[in-house]
Amino acid sequence: MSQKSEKLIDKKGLRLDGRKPNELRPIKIEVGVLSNADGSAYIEQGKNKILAAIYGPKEVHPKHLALPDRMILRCRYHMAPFSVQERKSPAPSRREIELSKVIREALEPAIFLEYYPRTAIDVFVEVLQADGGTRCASITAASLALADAGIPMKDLVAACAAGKVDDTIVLDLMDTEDKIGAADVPVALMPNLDAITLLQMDGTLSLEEFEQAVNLALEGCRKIYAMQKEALKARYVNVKEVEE
Amino acid sequence: MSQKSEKLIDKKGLRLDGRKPNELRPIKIEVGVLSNADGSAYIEQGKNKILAAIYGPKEVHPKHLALPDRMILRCRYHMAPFSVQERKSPAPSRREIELSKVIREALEPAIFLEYYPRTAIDVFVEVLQADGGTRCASITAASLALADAGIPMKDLVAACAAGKVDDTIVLDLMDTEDKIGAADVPVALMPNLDAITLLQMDGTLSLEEFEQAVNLALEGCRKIYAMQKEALKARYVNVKEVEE
Amino acid sequence: MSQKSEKLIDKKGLRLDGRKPNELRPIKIEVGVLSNADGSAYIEQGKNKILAAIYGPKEVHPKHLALPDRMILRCRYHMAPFSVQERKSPAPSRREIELSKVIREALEPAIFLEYYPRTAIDVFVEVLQADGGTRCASITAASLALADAGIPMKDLVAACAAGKVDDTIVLDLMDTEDKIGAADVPVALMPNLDAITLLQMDGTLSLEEFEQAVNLALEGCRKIYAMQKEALKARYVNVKEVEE
Amino acid sequence: MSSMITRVKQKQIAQLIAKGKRLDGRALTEYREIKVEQGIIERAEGSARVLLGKTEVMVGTKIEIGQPFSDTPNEGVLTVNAELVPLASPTFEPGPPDENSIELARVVDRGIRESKAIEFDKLCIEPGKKVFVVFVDVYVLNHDGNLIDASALAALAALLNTKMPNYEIEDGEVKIKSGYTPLPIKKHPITVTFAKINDKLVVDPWLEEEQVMEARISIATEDDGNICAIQKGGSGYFTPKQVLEAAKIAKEKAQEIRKKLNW
Amino acid sequence: MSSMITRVKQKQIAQLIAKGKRLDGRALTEYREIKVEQGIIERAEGSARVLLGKTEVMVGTKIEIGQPFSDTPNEGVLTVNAELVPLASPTFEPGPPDENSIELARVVDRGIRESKAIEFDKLCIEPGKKVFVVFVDVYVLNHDGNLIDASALAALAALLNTKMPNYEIEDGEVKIKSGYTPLPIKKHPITVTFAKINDKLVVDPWLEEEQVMEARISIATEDDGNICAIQKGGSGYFTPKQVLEAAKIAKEKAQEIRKKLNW
Amino acid sequence: MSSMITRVKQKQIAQLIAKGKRLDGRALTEYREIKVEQGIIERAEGSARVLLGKTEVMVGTKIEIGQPFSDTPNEGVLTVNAELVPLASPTFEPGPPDENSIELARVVDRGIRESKAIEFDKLCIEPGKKVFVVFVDVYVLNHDGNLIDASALAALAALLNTKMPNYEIEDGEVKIKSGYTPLPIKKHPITVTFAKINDKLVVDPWLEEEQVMEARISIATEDDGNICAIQKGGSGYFTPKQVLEAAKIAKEKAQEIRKKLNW
Repeated sequence: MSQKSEKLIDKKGLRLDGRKPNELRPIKIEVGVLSNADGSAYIEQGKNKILAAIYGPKEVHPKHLALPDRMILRCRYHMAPFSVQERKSPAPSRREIELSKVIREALEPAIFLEYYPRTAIDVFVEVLQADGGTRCASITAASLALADAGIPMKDLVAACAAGKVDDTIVLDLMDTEDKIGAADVPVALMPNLDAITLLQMDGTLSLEEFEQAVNLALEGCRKIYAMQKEALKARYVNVKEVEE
Repeated sequence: MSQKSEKLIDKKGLRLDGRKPNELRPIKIEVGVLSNADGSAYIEQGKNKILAAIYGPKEVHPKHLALPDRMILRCRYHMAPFSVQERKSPAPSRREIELSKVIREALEPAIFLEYYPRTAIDVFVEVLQADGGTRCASITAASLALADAGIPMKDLVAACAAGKVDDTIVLDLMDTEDKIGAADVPVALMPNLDAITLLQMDGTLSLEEFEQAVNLALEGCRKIYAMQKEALKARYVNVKEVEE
Repeated sequence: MSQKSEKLIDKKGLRLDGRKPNELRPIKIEVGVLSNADGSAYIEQGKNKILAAIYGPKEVHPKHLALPDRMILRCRYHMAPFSVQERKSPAPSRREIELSKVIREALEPAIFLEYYPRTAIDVFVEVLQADGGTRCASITAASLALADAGIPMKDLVAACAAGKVDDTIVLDLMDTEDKIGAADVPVALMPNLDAITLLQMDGTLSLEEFEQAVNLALEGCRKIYAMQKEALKARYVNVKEVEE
Repeated sequence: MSSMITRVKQKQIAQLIAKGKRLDGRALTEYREIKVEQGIIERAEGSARVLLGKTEVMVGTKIEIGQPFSDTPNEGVLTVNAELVPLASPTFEPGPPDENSIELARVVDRGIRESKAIEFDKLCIEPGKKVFVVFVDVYVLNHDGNLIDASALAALAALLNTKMPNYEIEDGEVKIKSGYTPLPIKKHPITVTFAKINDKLVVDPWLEEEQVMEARISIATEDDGNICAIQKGGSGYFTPKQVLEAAKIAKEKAQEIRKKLNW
Repeated sequence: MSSMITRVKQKQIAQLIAKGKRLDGRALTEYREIKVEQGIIERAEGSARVLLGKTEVMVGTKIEIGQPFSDTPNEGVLTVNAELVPLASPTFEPGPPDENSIELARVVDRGIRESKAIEFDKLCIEPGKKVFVVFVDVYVLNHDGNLIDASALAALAALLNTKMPNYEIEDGEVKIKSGYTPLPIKKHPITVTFAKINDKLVVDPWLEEEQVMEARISIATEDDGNICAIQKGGSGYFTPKQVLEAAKIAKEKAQEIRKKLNW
Repeated sequence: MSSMITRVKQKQIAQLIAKGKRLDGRALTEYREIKVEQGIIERAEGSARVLLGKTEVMVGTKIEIGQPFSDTPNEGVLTVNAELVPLASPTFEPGPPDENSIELARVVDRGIRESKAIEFDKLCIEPGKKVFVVFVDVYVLNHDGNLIDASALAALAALLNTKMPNYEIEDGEVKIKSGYTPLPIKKHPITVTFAKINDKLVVDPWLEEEQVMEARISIATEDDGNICAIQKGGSGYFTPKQVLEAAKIAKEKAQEIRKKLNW
């Protein structure tokens, strides 16, 4: 986050890509896209293109890592070398390791972990193209992949960032807004439980601005939640059609 | 493989080191050269100097990697840092990892793997000096080391490359021919079974040239096979002499 | 070790920091400084600042590494990135790996390893600031940490280097003397058993000089031994006061 | 699938092949359906996605300015990397490249390099000092068999879709200008892989066939039918006759694929 | 401690907190005793040791000359690293940084970076070529809970204690001169961490509280009360109301700490 | 060998030594047969193979042009590496160097470096910028005990066999010319290792003696008898008297070896 002279909001109050401050980018979600995974989902949000897959529940190796009273959730967030402007080494960066952890902790509250003791679930996220807000889009997709895998869940997790660019609180920052805007607040929500499962912030916000940003992000999460449910419905219809 | 203006075949049809096109380099083979290994062999082929050692059959750790119905063959092809013109880092390169795999797959068809279920055999190859064709010489030596270790085998594996330099199909390419010639076709053969267990190619060959090259390489393999049997015989005589 | 023109001993026979040749640097030792470790000690020797901690005896993982008749001693000597002039990468260097080994082998003779078969003890040494002679100071501290952890021991191990600077045999070399002096001889001693458990040397010494250096180092070890016992006594008094 | 059902199925696959048939109804030398999409990752200099039946591979290319190798000071550099990312198969694990992904990358590399598909001399900016480096990243997204052919095809499709930045040299410094030039590609090497099952050769093995195959051979041929790369894999063997037969079929199938894709 | 005693104690901690009390007698928003020592490592350009109850963290800073990032050619570089060295806790293992130490380093980094605590433009020696690189090494020596607040505080204390070498440029080469200048610090970001236990928020959780907490939230605020960094952790959640409540308390507690330390 | 036979044999070794005898018939201060071959790897700048009984070590040297260390701008650089390759012993494992191979490399390095065996100032090409870097790669091919002495001897033999390329400086660039100059070696440090078994010292322990030894001490001496490096190893101890006795014997044995090899 660093403030530069570039204008991110024009005179009409519109953003670089023509969106209004409280508008989401175009989102496309598909569930059940990979034949090998136990569950999978694909999301496009702006130019973000992200795949999430679930393998499990399965046995834990080595065995002494298994937990007697709950399932272990593991998560790997990973970016393709060609997903960003300068080629990224395929070895996990410190950023990817941190994001793997916060994404896992954003999904954990949604899962009935105690249903499958001594097992593990793997969440694999691959960012094929990155355009700002990949952690949120990853959570949105991974939560659908978990549902597709039939993992018992308390609710879906929907995620979306809000932030501040040019003194305006805006929803769903794209790459340029993320990089030269004043603040970014990614949030993940289980809408039915009003439970925030991911919250980070960088940049600078007053308490009042922070409250506005959180509320706008929560609104975004709820809109995305509706799209998640649509995508799941489409998947079931598809499956049914194939089976018939 | 890249074609350059250097002449690799002179007017008399002889190669840089004076060999005829279908002539092998001088080969020296010795079996049973290391006291600690369960089996070992040493080969010099041109300026190649290569040691192969076998350890096993032995227990597999961790145990869940063992196979209930067969032995596991493991192979490490490794080059000494001083074996090549520019010092090679001792950490395994991608090339060494690929060659370890293809050498293992060239040896596997020769071994009665089902005789020792739940065990493993290690094949360790150390290239002390490299001069082109090390993968073939490694297979030739490793197959003798397996025999020296008393591993039950269907046949020995003999290996040799053929290729194309200056529009001529030649046998057993040395380093310079390998680097600036037009094509290289390494082949491994179990002569008694007429079974090709390794085949690779790089460069460019027409279908007809390819057929010629394969046939020439197979001829080379058969000559090397004769030398392998001589070396084994010499080893048994030696052992007998020592024991008497 | 490289001899340069700098004078390390002045006309009065005093060293750069004003010490006489056979004089130790100021030493401060404290036992039981960390609440989580099973035993711990802190030493300042000149500008060296070193922490040692003991965890164990504890179970060995994986189990097949445990020894049926004795305890395993493990040791990690590690330097903080800010402990030396140029920032040190936190990954263990080859020097740190060697020192971890010699420190472990300097401590092992002092421990009744057979008292706790199938277990392991970890010795962790962190050099917070380095000023020459860290391996000796680490042994002095680690041996106290072992005692603090209640590990049964034959004797404490006290360690100190001697060496040669400007043709003079001197005790307890500091960083500059170590780097530009003529020789360095670190020694570790179990004083009650007259047993040398660490001995290394680099530089150049005649046999006679070597004998002098070893004897001076042993004298230094005995002085440090007295301080170790004081520090242990202070710890017990402290503990008693706390408990009363 | 339980291992008993697996074994019954494997037996069935092998028995069918002995009769010249395959479980999924294909002829022995028939490919699964091939779909190629190009230009799907805008961030990359080139990209393509290939579907070979259910096998799915994505390739992205990146172009950077770097140093040439000392023995080819006038040529650009090619770097091929393959990732068997764990979402593609229950048998893939996170971590540094293993022997399978390294072999895959090197086989794809060999086909492109040995056929001289890229005109490397046109990638030189300043001889001995600055050249374009082409990174080809193979990303396997779903593994249903025959990763080699799918990856080689996706790599070629991505290269054909790759654009190099325009530049000029000003005061000895390289300045990137606006606009792009297509990466100069002059050959179209196509790799055809055979599995040996029950002593017969089948083209484009899917996953269940790979699980029963004795050995594998991959043969890359150029537009003119010349062979430019071969890789045998697996723990079985081929007879000399099988090898020559495979080479002939590989040449034909590659021509078919080139024709279908208009390359 | 046996796991049964542990469970009894954990239950007790949770029950007390429900009543607004804590096992160690603190109020819910009360910190443990904070001790800060600066300048303890002479070899380092700056250093500090922070005790937060029994939690002990040492930070050393190093300054080297290096290259700026290409997108900020006129600014110095900050590199934060954290080591959870195994002498600090039976749960820390030797080896490369794991996700916990990486998260710790990145959260400490974020507080300093986002608040623009360091005047990075004053660390530029030659635009685009040479700048001062500030290494902040966080060294956890004893882990009794709330490593984030202790580490962030120790990092700030060490930076306030850091001196940059004086230099001049002679014939295009940087010459280090004698004497030092303090590192220019203009903000004092303070991070305040909350644990959620039994649906209540408690400030500065110690180890036993961390073992029962459902989730954790860390909020860094600047001298003027603005928020500059947040990190939620743990496998539980917060309600929107709790988040806003935490932000308000974090601002107050940070001011208290700044006042106590005269920053 | 079963562990019971091993134990009986180990007891026997220890009891014999108490009587001043060794299982293989040697006197306590007698070396096994030493064979040294030089110049066996043409690709290397220098090479040697040493047999110490059945222990076999090969050393190759490589010379490259590189940068000097900043504190010795006028001196060449020495880098010693040791590989305990798994074909040499059932106890060696593939993988990055472990503590044993690192210690071996560092002990070999210390003997060469501390004796100033190589005239490093003659390896300087351009002060502060370009010097020759000497890589000494120790390759253990068969491990039958006393790797330190065999490796140190092989390293010295390889260095004595090493040739540096001739060069001239043209327009500030180093040009390699034809012809070679021997690497300038002025000292012949020889390392002598003792095992302590049953409280006695034996020289050049073989593998079975190493398995029963309490401790190990290696002492390198120069041509003039001065000591230049020492390393104690193993989990036992030495008395001060034993240490001084070992130093005296090491000096004598090293002279014997130098004489035998005409160095």
